[in-house]
Amino acid sequence: MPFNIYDFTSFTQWIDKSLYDSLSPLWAMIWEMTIIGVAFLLFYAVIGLFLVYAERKVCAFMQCRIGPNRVGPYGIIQTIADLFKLLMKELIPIKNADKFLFNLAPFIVIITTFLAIAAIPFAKGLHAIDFNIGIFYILAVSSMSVIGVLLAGWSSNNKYSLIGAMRSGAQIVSYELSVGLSLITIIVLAGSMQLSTIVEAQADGWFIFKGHIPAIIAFIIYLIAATAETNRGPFDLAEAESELTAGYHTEYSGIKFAFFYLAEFINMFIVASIAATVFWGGWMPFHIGGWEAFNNIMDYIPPFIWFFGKTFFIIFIIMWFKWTFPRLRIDQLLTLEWKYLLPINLFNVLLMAFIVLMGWHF
Amino acid sequence: MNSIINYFTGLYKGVKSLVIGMKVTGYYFFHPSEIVTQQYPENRIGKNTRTRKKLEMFERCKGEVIMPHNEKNENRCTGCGICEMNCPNGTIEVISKFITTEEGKKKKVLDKHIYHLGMCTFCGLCVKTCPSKALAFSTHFEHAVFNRAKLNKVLNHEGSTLMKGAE
Amino acid sequence: MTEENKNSGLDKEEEYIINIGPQHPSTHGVLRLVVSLKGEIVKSVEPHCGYIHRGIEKMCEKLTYPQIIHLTDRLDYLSAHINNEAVCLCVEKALEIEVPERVKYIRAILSELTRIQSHELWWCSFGMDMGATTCYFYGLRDREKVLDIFEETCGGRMIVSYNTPGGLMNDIHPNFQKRVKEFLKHFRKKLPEYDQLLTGNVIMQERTKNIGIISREDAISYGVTGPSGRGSGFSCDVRKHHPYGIYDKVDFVEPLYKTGDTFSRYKVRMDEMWESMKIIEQLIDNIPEGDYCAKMKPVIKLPEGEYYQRVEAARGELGVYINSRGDKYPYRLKLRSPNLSNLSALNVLASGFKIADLIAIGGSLDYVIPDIDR
Amino acid sequence: MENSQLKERILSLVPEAEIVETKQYLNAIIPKEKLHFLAKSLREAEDTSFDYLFCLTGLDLMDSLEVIYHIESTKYHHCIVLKTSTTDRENPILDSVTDIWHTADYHEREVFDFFGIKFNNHPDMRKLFLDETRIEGFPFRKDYVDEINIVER
Repeated sequence: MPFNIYDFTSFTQWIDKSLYDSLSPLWAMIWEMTIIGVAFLLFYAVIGLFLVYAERKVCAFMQCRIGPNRVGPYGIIQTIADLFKLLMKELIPIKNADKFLFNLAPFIVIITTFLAIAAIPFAKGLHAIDFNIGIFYILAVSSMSVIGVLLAGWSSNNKYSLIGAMRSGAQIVSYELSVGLSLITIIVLAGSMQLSTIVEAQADGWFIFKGHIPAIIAFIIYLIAATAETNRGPFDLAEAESELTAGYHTEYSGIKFAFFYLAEFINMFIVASIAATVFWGGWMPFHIGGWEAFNNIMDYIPPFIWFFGKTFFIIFIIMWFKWTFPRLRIDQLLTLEWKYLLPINLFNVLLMAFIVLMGWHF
Repeated sequence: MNSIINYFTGLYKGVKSLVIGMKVTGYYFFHPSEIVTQQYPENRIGKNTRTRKKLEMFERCKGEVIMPHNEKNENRCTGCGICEMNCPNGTIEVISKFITTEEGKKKKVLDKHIYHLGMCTFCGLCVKTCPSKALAFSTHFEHAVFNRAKLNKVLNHEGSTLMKGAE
Repeated sequence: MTEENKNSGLDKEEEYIINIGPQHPSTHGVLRLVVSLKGEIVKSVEPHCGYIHRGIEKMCEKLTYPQIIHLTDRLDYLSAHINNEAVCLCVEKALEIEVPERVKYIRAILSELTRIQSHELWWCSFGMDMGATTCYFYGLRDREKVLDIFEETCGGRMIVSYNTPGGLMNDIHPNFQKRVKEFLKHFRKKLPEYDQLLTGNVIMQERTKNIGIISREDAISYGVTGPSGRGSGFSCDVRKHHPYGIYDKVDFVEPLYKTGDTFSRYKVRMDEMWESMKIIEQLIDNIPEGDYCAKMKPVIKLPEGEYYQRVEAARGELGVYINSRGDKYPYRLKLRSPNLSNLSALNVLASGFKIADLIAIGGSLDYVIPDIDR
Repeated sequence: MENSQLKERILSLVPEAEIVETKQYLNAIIPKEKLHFLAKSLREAEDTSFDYLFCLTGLDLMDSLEVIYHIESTKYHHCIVLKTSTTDRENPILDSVTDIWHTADYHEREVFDFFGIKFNNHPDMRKLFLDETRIEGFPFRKDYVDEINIVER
């Protein structure tokens, strides 16, 4: 079966085994963690740079512009140049700010993204950790980033920042519900919270096709709520450039600002990859139950291409939202959640449970 | 019941309006031919740009005030000072001198026509009111310099004389 | 808390005061709004102006009438041509000279083009205030075409200085009519796109409907004119009620909305763009032959007396008051700027709504700060 | 209402008013004590209903300081011009019309800013444009001297 060409399980297990054979368990664990940490840091840098570039190009093309085009061919080195600019910028100390919290906030935001990305399977066997409560874990840690945002707003000693942070708090508390419930809909279908199991369960068809109507509704709700969770337009109330100048990160400069900026893009990547994993089969190729020949051809396409293809498609949709819609007002934001998304979502969970009970799913 | 209908029609209309909006941006995303960006300064030579369009200024573009000279280094300025009088900002200074002509008459001619580009508001009154049509606008528009003194220009060329018949 | 805030009664304990401006992305210039908040809700707004006060009225007292024209460009720089026209009309009225028909036609066409480009820029920045950044680029893309027409004929893009007492600086460019027609054809296609992108959008509608309401009586009392006044049902179009130039001969509708909220102000401007296109279409093919400037004396001296001219600028009624002592300089020149009066209603409009609404209301009033400060 | 009728109306309300007819508007020069009364009467009377103050101008006539009110009725579209003046240059005080037309608020502040005319009963008589700490005097008065910023040519 060609499937095994791209099976990383043996590869990762070999590293694991060789480390444990040659070193004491403690040192082996430390080495493993270091390798994974370095790998993720490199991945962060690459994905961050790529997403910033992609966002700028996507928005430019939507706005009849060219976008970055000066540094390197088609401006591909532009984001690297920007990175160096941010690294070299002065870290402006703020008068009367709570220094400790002010400096802590960007790290909290970036560390929560680190925690969340650990559970995501990039290909078969290629994930840092495979919990049996994977989705639950991701939901728990990704909502912690709001603490960083709140701290940033509170400690900056700036009124705009404080308003931005409070908005962000209200927003994430509400939209966390929708994200959770829309994922629960799929958990009902999959019967497991372990991400690897969820992906394996989609081998004969992705959940968005298997669960048909309720899965599609859940996907749309997840997309909206995830956009809100990452504080991106049209839900960028916490930043709200035209109202609060830059919201919670008004006072940040240099690398600390870069952390917030990077965290926004990594968060977007994480939510998109969760959507890809849960609804679109993650690294699982496009399979149709019973069509063996077709499935075999699809298997030749490497799983990480499937994974990143799906993720970037969802990221493109989120960007498309941002560059089309006006920003919501805070009360509209809450109305949307409590009046539309939550009731529909609750009904949707019931519907899914009913469909699963009756066996109407594929 | 009515409110339930309103709830769902509102939902439907809202989603529809959002999709219509996304169609517009989506159209432009997939039609790069609609891009209107002109790449300056590459477009000055018409190379290395997307559209290959050469930057051409309109002939009436008010770039800066110049004094046209012909190939014999002659201009049409008589040094009358009407442009100086008409300038609202004191942009123009006309310095004239008296020379003795061949017939032995004393005559007022232009010595220096000083133009402070940094103060000019491009109202066009000097060009319009000049009785001998000595001034004109050029389409040159790149005035950025590092020193403000460089914006003070002398419009008449070195050693230029009055064109015959310009009076 | 500063001394200043204490005087203005903004020092109550439960209030949270933020300064929006002088440098802020959505004040469209250097305007400072002292906003007192309770949570997200705006309790009161107090505009502080004067950050770019240049004393244009005082400067005019030392300038001759043709020289004044170029300063009026710098009032409301988005309706520069209309401001020029206002002063020219006032001078022509004082001198009792009749400008050639051709001049009237060209002035009207250019005024309407100015109105279109001004409203286009308003639409961009309104979208930007609402958070829809893409609007900005679509609006600017189409505005660029109008600016090209201006540049070809007048020589300037924004700061046109094309009018002069008695007529125009020079005749229209031979390409003028062709280009205007091209633009109209292009813009008739693009304007519905604006509606699809922003007007119909449910978020935008929810954010603007029933927000920032000013009644007709209040609008009149506060002197809110132009599209902002017409959004409240205040029929204040000077072109209709006190026609000048060629406007008594063209057929157009003054869009009026009753509600007086942000959305109706928005709609008035969108409708005005259509109406302006209608006016241009009526005039563009019928520009009569003739001189582009009436015969004027080299030095213009106005007879002693007071003269007042009202025109409809893109943002409302622009008035020019000239008090002449028979000199070549005006004794006093007052410019009644539409934006100052519109701004004075901001507190009434925004109190009780949210910060986001304040920004949207500010966007719908469409103030241009140099016109407020002068 | 025709100009002649308006003239009669003004004279019946304020007999000491001086009416000057120009080509454009009917000008009524009113003593400063009567201005507020006249403005209020013209605003409130049904057949005049001057509800729209479209311009408020300050003017320095060297011997006196004048304020000019251009008012219009949005119902009948007739306009008149009211003028009032004070000879006191040290501490000029006039009556505010803010309670009649709200727009007068900012315009009167502007006049105070540039001419130093104070208005009685104005809700918020502060300078609108100029910075009190930096600019002394009233720049639009004809006798204002500023040797640094005003260059005489």
